[in-house]
Amino acid sequence: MATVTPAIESHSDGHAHGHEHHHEIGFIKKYVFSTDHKVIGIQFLVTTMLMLMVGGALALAVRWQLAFPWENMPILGKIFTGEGGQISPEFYTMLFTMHASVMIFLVIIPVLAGAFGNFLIPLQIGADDMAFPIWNMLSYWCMWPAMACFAISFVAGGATAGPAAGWTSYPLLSALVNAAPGSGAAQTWWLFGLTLVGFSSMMGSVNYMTTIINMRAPGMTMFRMPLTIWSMFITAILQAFALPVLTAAGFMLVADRMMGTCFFIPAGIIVNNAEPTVGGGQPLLWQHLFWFYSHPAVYIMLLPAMGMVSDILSCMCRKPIFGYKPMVYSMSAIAGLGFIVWGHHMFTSGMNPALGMTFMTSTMMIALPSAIKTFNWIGTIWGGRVRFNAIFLNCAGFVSMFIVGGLSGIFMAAVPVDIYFHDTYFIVAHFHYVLFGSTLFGVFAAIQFWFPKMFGRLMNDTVAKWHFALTFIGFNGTFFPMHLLGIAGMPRRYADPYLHPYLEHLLPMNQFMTISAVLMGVAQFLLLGNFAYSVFMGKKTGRNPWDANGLEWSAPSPPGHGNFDVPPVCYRGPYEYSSPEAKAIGQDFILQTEPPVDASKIAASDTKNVH
Amino acid sequence: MAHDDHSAHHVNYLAVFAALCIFTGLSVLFDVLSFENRMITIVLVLAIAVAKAMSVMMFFMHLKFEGNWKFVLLAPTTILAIGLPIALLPDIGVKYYTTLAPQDGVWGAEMEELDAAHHGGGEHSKSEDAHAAPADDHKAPEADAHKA
Amino acid sequence: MGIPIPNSKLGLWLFLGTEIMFFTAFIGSYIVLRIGSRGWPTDPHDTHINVFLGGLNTFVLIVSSYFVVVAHEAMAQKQFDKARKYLIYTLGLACLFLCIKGAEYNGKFANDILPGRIPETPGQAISKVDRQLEEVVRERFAVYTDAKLVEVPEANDLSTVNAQLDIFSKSDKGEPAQRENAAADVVLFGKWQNLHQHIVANVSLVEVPEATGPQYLAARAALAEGDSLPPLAYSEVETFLAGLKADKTYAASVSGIFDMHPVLYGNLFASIYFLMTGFHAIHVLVGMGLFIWALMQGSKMDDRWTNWVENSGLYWHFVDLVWIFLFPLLYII
Amino acid sequence: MIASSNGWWFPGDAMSPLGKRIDELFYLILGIVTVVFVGTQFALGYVIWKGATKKDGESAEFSHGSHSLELIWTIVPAFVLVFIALYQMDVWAEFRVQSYYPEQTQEDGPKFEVTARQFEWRIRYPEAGQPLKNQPEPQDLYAVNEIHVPTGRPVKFNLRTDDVQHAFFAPELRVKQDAVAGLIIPVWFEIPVAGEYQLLCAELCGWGHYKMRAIIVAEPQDKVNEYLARLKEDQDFDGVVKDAEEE
Ligand code: HEA
Ligand code: HEA
Ligand code: CUA
Ligand SMILES: [Cu+2]
Repeated sequence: MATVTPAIESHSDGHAHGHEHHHEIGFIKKYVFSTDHKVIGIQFLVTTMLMLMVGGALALAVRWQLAFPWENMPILGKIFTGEGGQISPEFYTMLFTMHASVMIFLVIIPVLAGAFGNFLIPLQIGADDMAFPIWNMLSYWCMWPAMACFAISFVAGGATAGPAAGWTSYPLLSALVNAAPGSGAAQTWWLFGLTLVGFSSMMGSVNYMTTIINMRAPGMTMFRMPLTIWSMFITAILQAFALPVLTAAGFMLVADRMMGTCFFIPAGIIVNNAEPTVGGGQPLLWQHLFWFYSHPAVYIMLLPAMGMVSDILSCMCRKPIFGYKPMVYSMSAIAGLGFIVWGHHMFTSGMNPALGMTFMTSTMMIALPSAIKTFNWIGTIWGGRVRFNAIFLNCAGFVSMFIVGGLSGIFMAAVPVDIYFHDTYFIVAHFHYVLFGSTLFGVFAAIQFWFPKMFGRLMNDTVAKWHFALTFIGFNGTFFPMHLLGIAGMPRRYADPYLHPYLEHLLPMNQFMTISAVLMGVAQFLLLGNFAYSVFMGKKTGRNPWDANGLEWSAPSPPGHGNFDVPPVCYRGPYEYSSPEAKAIGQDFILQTEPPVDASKIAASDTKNVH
Repeated sequence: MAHDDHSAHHVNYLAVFAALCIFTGLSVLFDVLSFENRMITIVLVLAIAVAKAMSVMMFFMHLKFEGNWKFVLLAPTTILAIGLPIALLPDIGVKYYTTLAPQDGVWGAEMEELDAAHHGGGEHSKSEDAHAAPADDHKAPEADAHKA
Repeated sequence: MGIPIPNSKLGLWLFLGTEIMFFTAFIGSYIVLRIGSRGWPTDPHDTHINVFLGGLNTFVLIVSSYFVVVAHEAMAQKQFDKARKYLIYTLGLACLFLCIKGAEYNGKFANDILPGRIPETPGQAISKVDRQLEEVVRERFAVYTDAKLVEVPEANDLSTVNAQLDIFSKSDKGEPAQRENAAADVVLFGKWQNLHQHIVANVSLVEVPEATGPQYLAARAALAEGDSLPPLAYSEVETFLAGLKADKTYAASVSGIFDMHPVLYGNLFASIYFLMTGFHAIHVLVGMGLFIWALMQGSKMDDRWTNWVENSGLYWHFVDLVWIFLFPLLYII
Repeated sequence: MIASSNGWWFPGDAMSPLGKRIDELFYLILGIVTVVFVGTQFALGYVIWKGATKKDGESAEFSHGSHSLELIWTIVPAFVLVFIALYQMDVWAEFRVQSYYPEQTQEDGPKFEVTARQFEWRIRYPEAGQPLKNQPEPQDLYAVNEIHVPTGRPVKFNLRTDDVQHAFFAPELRVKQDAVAGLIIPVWFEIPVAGEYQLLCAELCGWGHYKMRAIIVAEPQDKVNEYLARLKEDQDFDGVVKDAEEE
């Protein structure tokens, strides 16, 4: 615990009132503008789940166009276009741009860092709250203006022309206001939204780092922290050091668009018969700065899920995590290497070929720590006593899908192969496998695993199993064929690939994928329904429904203000499942807060348990 | 308490302050002197900037008296801060492909004439500046540079 | 568990880490863009950069940094009044810094050293003069139209302006002074039209001097097929502009037209200059906000504010640090 | 297998020698990856099955990991990855490093210039016998969305864009290169067999990105010359003759 409580921190009032005073905090303060990390975490969780729906609806619209090009889209089409529902090419561009922006900036990043980071960090390290609760609250409320900006960008460019430069928003398409319908106000609002999301993440990350460094419970040394905390810590570092670069680049792009500067605009470019540009900048600079953030960002979108899955797997297999320290080191290695591989997105971009070789080598190397983690997960399950519930299934799905997604990354890391694969559906397959296949399955597992801690109730396992099965089938049905599309040479971001004769025969496959995507979409309602139902009507549980070890399980479910009824002290690592110590007290788990068990007792139980 | 520790270290802030002022004076001086080789000025001026930065961080920001966390915190940022420009250099700085910026290409000849005419020829070395290899870019416009 | 510094200070240092990366992106882009540009405006005539003002500003920030340290020292020794005094000094210096900065910006605005507006080639310089002159002409003309002395030409077509004004200057409408001005303006408008036509036709001002409208077209038509006049040269326009400014009848109207010397990579320079100093200035403002907040506590600024002063001081030093690098990078190199 | 029989595989065999090498690399990686994939998925399935079928009373093994295993599964993949990384360097060099381009392209110089713009490809050939200049020359020949190249020899050309970023993507040739505003990027390929090949745009360039379609016509050199001659004729034709007849 922090030994100092600096004056300018504002959570002093939290302790002054005891639990009995809770009802005095008004509804608004308690549930809306709350500074309590748990409430903020749950706010983030609910918001991102809704945003998943929005992003998914956009994805389905994309899929509709690919399966039934230029045909009126039922339901969604009418909502989106307000007309018959035909998707115009510029509308299609906007659809995938917003789909990706919503999914990445409003779903994946906030659900990992915002929802679980917030909820779990103080609980798992035994703190009563975050270091800066007010900043924490602001980081959530920054999401709303961001969402508003994204929403405005939907409509700012006229009926069907939203931001049209993809989520990567490469200049000059994004830098020149007349480059495309939607490159005008819509793109600007999109950039504002991006910047606001950036502020939110930045506030969050500084907060997390401070909390993890300074507010751990007594005995919670760095190497006794659960891997979730490690992953959140490393993610926060990545955010803190990579994000400002994107923010700066975003400001430069906004300035290019609105103030006549020319960081990314070379001279003499004529777009849409406008006057030639004056300038002297270089468009490639944006790509470098963008990927300098966005490559680390893909690990920001993965590491926390890796951490949480490690925790959950270990618990569900009743076995210590295989290779705790290698897991920590490999996450650090991923983070470190993650800073020097960004160029693999630019192999064909006309960058200096010498850089291509460098980036290719470092990209290959980043597969190593991922390999270590993968094998360690398998090692963790190996010899464990698996509890075969939906939570475990989602974790196993995570590992399995991560392998697929990671391995397709190897093809693209090979520069010559990437010459062919760049900007084809092979890439799209790759990142949906890592983003949806891994991260979201990890998140599904995490939601169900920590649900009892959030609400004191359990989610329904049968429904969850159905959700998993349908999602898994739908997911693979949607995205596995994308590899084949990529190999067949279908470029991404095409509103109508079938215009090209050599892609015509891919239509049936695309239709199959779309049907699978709808299946997957429908399956998400099971998750939402299960979640909503269980919040109010789920089976009530006690503090530790999973017989897990972490500090959070020694707190009440749901934890009150200030989290712990007894200030926790940590005595051991987080993964001591089935240890001799645990067996000595007749369990297969032993809470981190459990004082050390007598050596004699252990010896006694050891002889009893001899095989 | 943390900050009580620092107060124990008595830094002569005035001396640091004086040093900073002298450094600033030096950089202006180097600029006014404008050495034959522009590189010398650049190196000197940047070295001074680093020295100034170091003294501000060490004494004003008390880093000299902080624990080892300062290295953990500052090492990655420093590496990244130096590494980013270095990594961008081969691509943005040194151009591997031909560029067709009108400034370098089409307009080049035009500019040369212009500069000769505008500055009565030779008075400025600017026209060379514009077209010489990048390495020569920083040749000083000696004669009346920075008259303000 | 943790490290022996308060959360707020740790948080602030981490935040400074992110700030370092933020400015790294700017400074790094500047460095690589500059190395990647063949040529860079270093001549103070072009850039309107003033090393001495920059140096002075560096000095101002260093002094303020010093005062912040002493203020924190005073806080630690519980001499709150002293601390308040030093904070006020710091605040004053911050204002001074912004004023000097403002003066510098003003110098750039006055010379139109603004991103996107700097001609980089003779051609651009020429058309810029044309555009500015057109603005002047429209402005002057508006004086007469607003006073209902002449009729507004259709669709703002300026080609009939001359004739209209000419008639007015010889009529007995308006004041005598206005009529006199009108006579001068007729000449000015003629000059602009002359220039404009040369630009449009890309022919030399020298060869067909002072030919406007129909005369000009006639001169052009008189050329045998295949003949062409030498193209408009930058130096001609330069002399033309100098001539305009020298003529006292309308010098006042055209004095605002900027020296059009083309500046190679001037736009990129201006972009970078304004972006970096601008974001630095925003940071200065934030820092000032922090101090003002503390000072607003008045006598309530006691022990509990020591951390605040220390942290805002750290932030202030960082702002100083950034300037320490911006100064040589922007002003000297 | 199912895939290739349904045409769900590469758009035909690679038509350029470099493309063939890219395909070979792809198959090599595919081989390695398939082994890894099958191995890891089976391992995963196996451990789950063993773990889920433990009998009552049987408890999980207690182990914090194994140092030697950890080493093995670091070093083995490391070797594999380093091998892949090194093995492909020269293909990359040949494709992009200008000094590694085939000698013939160095001698010939660029044959033509492709300029991408929203949403078409413009091709500029130099006058017969003249080298290609970076700036348009009065005698240059122009074509839109159709490139004629000689078969059987490496052809180099300059890639540019007039406006936003585009990418030159010829799937059958396995060539892809972005066209970046302000840069002139030399690209080369070689087509041994005469025929028509697809050219697409692979970098998002606006609403019409999907329809930037063009063809590359590979034919013997004399046919190309004929084509250029025809182009020249068309271009020099100033309409005067026709007008005169009409009047
Ligand atoms: C969570 C997100 C995530 C993750 C984890 C990854 C992980 C990896 N990615 Fe991916 N990537 C994206 C998200 C992600 N990526 C996104 C969103 C894009 C597209 C952006 C856009 O353009 O819109 C992209 C694009 C992308 C490209 C650019 C393609 C292009 O546009 O041309 C490349 C190229 O190298 C690449 C490579 C890799 C590699 C090598 C890994 C590695 O980290 C994977 C390592 C894992 C394994 C290899 C599997 C496990 C290991 C073993 C089982 C061991 C044995 C293996 C071997 C011996 C081979 N990715
Ligand atoms: C975390 C990130 C993430 C996630 C989860 C997804 C999820 C999905 N994505 Fe997406 N995708 C990206 C990130 C992500 N994507 C990115 C970064 C791009 C690149 C964009 C670019 O090129 O710039 C991309 C691009 C992309 C494309 C390529 C577009 C193109 O290049 O032309 C396609 C095409 O099929 C696609 C499909 C899908 C589908 C079917 C899902 C499905 O998994 C979605 C499943 C979920 C649901 C379906 C939700 C259920 C909700 C409903 C059913 C609600 C209906 C609701 C109402 C009517 C209110 N995505
Ligand atoms: Cu051109 Cu896409
Ligand atoms: Cu990447």
